[in-house]
Amino acid sequence: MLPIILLSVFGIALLFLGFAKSKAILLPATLLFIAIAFGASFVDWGKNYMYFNDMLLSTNLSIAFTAIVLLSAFMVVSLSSSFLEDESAQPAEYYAIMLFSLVGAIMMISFENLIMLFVGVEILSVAMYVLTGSDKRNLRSNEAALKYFLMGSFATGIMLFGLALLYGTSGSFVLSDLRSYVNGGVAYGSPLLLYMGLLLLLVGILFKVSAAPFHFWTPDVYEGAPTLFTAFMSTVVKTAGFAALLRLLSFSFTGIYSFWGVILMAVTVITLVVSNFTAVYQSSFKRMMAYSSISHAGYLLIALTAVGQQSKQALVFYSLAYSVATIAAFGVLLVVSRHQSGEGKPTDESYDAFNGLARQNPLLGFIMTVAMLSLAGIPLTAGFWGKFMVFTTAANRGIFWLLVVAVLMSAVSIYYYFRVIIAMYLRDGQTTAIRVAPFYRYVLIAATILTIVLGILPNLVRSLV
Amino acid sequence: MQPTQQVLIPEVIQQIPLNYYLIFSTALFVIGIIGVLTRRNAIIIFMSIELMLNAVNMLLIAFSSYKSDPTGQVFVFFIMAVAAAEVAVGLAIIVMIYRNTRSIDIGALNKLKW
Amino acid sequence: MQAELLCILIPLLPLLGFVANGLGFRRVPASLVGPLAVAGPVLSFLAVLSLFSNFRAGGNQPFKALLFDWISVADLHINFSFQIDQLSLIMLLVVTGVGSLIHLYSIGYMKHDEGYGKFMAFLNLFLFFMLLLVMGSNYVIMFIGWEGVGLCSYLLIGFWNTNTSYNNAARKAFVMNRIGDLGFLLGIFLIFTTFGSVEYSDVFASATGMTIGDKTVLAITLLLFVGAMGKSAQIPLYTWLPDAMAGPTPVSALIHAATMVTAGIYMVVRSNVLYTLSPLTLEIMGGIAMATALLAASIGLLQNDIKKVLAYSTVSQLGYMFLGLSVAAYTGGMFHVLTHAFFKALLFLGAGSVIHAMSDEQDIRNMGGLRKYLPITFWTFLIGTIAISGIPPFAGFFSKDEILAHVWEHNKVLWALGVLGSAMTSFYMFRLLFLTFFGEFRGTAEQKHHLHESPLTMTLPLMVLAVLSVVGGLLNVPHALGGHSALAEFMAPLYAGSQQVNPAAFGGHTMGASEELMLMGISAGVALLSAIVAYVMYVRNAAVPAPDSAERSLPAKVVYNKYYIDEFYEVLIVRPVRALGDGLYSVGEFVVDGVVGAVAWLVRTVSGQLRLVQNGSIGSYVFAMVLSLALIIALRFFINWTSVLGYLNI
Amino acid sequence: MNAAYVPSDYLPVFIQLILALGFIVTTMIVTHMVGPKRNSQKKDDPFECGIPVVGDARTPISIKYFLIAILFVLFDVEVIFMYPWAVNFKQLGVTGFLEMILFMGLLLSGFYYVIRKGVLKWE
Repeated sequence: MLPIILLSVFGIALLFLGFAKSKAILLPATLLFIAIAFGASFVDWGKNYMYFNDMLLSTNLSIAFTAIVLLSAFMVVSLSSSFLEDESAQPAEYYAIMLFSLVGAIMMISFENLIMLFVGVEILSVAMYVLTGSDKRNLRSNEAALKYFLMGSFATGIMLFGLALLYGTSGSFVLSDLRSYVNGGVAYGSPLLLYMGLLLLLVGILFKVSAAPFHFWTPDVYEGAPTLFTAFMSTVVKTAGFAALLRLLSFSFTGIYSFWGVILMAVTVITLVVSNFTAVYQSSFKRMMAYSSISHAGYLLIALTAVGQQSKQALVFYSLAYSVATIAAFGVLLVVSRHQSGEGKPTDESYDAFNGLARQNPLLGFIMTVAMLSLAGIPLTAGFWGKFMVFTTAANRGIFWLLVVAVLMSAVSIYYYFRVIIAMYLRDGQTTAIRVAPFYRYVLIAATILTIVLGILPNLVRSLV
Repeated sequence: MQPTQQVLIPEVIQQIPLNYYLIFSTALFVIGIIGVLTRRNAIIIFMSIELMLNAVNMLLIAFSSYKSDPTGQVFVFFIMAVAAAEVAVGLAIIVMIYRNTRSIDIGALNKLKW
Repeated sequence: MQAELLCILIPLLPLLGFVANGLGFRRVPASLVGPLAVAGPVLSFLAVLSLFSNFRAGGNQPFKALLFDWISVADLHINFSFQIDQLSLIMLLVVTGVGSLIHLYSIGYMKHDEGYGKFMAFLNLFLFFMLLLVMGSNYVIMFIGWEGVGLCSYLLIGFWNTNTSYNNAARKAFVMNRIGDLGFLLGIFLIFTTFGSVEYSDVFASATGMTIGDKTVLAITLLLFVGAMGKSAQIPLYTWLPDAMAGPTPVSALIHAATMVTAGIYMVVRSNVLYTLSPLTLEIMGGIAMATALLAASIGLLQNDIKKVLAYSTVSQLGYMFLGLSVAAYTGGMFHVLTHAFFKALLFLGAGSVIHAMSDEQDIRNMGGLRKYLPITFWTFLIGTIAISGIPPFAGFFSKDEILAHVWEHNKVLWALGVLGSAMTSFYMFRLLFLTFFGEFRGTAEQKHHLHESPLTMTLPLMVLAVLSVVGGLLNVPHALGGHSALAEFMAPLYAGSQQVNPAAFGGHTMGASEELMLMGISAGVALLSAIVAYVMYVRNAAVPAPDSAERSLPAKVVYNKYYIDEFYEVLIVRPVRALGDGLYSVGEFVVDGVVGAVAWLVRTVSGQLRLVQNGSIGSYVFAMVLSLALIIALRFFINWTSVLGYLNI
Repeated sequence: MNAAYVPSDYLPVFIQLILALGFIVTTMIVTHMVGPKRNSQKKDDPFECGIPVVGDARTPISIKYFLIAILFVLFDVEVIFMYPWAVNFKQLGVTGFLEMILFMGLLLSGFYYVIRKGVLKWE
């Protein structure tokens, strides 16, 4: 649990570092902080410890998710060099908020008590509301922030009501108590309250991970938010949300699988179908990525639907593969759109922005291509194994019809992922050579290499979990 | 349930049946939802959400009393603190929007769509 | 140990070539690109040869080279290992051997192209994936190779990416392949759940304990066959292959004739135990294969694009291969894969040489008389044509005959249809040959001036392949002709499992040598007759197919021609066949593509409608959320789901 | 013990409700009745030092007000954590005291940050 403490302290420290004359120190400091927290998260490796009066539980699984979240954050932060050029931005605050939100994410990942789940969700969400609206003069950013905020609080309310009902029926917020309550048959209280409570709680978290039909905020918010924070949201929040769902469902509520299994299946199917179909029509790359993020929530949900020992590893692997590829894609989008505004063109986040990109910028083209291939699940990229493992969980459970839907939808997804590749390689555009800062480039290259290496040697991650 | 805790909670509270609280809170919660659904003013929507949260608080305290278990009340503290943080951020966002558009009508905010 | 090292080297060498040329694109000097790219395939060919001789010396013992534990999650274990046995060795020989020749050819063919280095790199990458496909010891590695070759094929078809229609062809190929891949993927999952493993040895070992006609095996084999349909261009997923001719000619030769498209046949032969367990699948396969073979052949009769003719011929020959598999003549299918790789690669490369000489002209109506200008190309093309037509003693005769003989035992009607197809094959191939190389030159003066024989890097592969096309048939000379079916003997251990589950399907030859000789005589005679008809029509009468703009009525010189046989032929055969061909062509183009197009349209329309739900208003979003919540509650608490769950098998 | 409430038990609540409402209503009515009323057009106009009205009555309020209000909400609410702490002060002992010091320290660092940001500068 060291990372929680460290990140909180580092966050406060960053706030005060912001008063320093030179802003240049902020980025390396933040990266250093995250790296330290990353290292510190492995202190508890191999042990199952309870922390903070049994409020949090550290297991290898939680550490793996923590590591993914921290890695994603590290990569996103390292893509943030443009902050320092923009005068109206307040980098110290942004970085501090990101660190605080990571605390929330880690709480969601390793909660043992539902109070911690709630506090974690809120820390993460409130931080995201702020970051979404951080482009204060931009009406789209404003609108996105308000939408996210209102709908997010609404979802929080629903989740809280569920928590209250669970408490009312079981008399405890502790996961192991809930587990024995669920498994011991319904000793006292009412099963209706239990079911309603679980349902509402699920809806609250499903909202956060943007599963349909609770996904409506996602495209608008992702589109309106500054691209960097979109990358942050679509990776960190999603990973943490799924870790929380996994912990809840695979530990406490396995006893009533018959209740939530079918709900989750329905949600999965709706998520997959709606997101993949809608993504086809998008003309904005950023908005497509929002739908892509929803669709990946769908694939991740498959592993939850078929919950079992294998789901854990599948979820870890998939989250990692998805996060790395998504950040690489957003990283390229950031460079390209900044380059355009640098040239005095209006910022364009549609597919057209990538037209002819690969001619003058083979490296960026290659990075984007690998990211898209991974998201589409083409072999020898990490995304393929992610999908493969997730699908295997479903096959193991014998949920074949779900598998068929998922496989069909992944075929649809090829269409919109390949549009980017086609635009980059086959269309004509006036994109000139883009100068990319060395560190930025290294991060993108590292993400690409990670994607390919995991595609060739997927067992690397497994040996970690 | 430990007997020592039972002393902490006055028995008189338990004289109103728990179901009443349940129904009352649910009603309050649903009123909040309806408020969110029907209003167009961002502040009022936000107030409705606060109403939902308070319905939850109410429910938690009732359960807590009936189970003679203080955890529920502790949770209420957390909810209140977090709600305060939400209020702060929410108001800031609403003020920001008002400054930019001179309106807090959510109906006008649909530039992001499709 | 040494064998394992060889196993690693075989796919690794082309990959290294890809890395060198791919990363060094525009940096590697042009003179080095070729040697770099050819070195990989040639060296792996040598490695394969050494592996093969070891294998023969070691008494044909199949072995598995376990490289590492690839992925193991809970009860999912997949090894990265290579299966070396008779089947993979044959495929390896074909892939690396023919692959090396085509790489060599590409140096001459693509040298002046702007993207020369990129092209060679992609070609190397393709070879890498293809080697993975055939060497892998489990379905997952096969699938990875399967997807990988699809991707490379996509990249190479769209290689001249400035042309929009080429891009569309590339996308069409990819989409159709994906449809097939989905079936394959689902099949793999079903295999995994049924047998608990995806390793060939485990799967086939447990499959031998099953009964014939098992429902699960039926589903598995059908799903796998859907994959094969996509990759090996069978009805209804065949229309991508003719369009794929947009790619450079060496690509057509390597990917769309010799190697990738035969992956489906390889997969079926590999899974022969499963297919033998499911006779129904084999029946379906037989029907589809026959229909494909006839349809493609009849379309080929009227094509005027030199590469299109060859493409339809490939589809049709693939149909023959599946036809062989469907009657459990697995060796026959593989044998045809082998010989087809030789002569079809030869024909494509020859066509490439012609196109090269004609300054990128592909219409045979503008060719003619090239015999004098391109002697080597002509002679090798002639050999290829004879081989594919099934005229003894060239390679195609033996392999096609083996298939037809098995079909005869199985079903006489299918055999008759097969012979009909074979007649059409012979006709359109000779028509192609005569129109291209005989008669007067019909192109422009400029083209005529430019005509030249191709350089040695291009003609050398032609000559090697020509030799192989002549003698390739000797690998498996049937007993009836005094041979001893060497290939069949060699491959027999592969079918041990099949024989165990269904001895009846491997009853051995029941027909006598005289019956077999008669069949051979008939098919060879028919092929020869078609060739003669083609000769009469296109050389003696010098008929030239009408340009596209002319009306479809018969050209005057054909109507007034004095040969009774021609008129007879016109009225009784050409017209119906032409009508049939046109009709079938439209079926292919409009129905299949229409269905694909309709699905795409549907997706887009649904997408367009769905996105309108996202109307930007918070109120409606929240309303949708509350509504779905209410729906869930209503469905969950007011409907009894126990029965539904039971139905869904959960 | 668990005898249910009878309606008469709600009487005190009801009476308090009526009293509260009654007080508000009474004051509103009384103020209207007690004061003299002289209406004229001039008087009903918005009036500002004899200068004719310009612009909107709702002048933009300085953002400072909002900031301070928001900060008040934030810091004010933290008090709720001190009640249970104070009640259990003895049982929690030194550890509890240190923990509260840590908590207050965090709050104060936030306060210091606010001051450094110049939010409370009243210019």
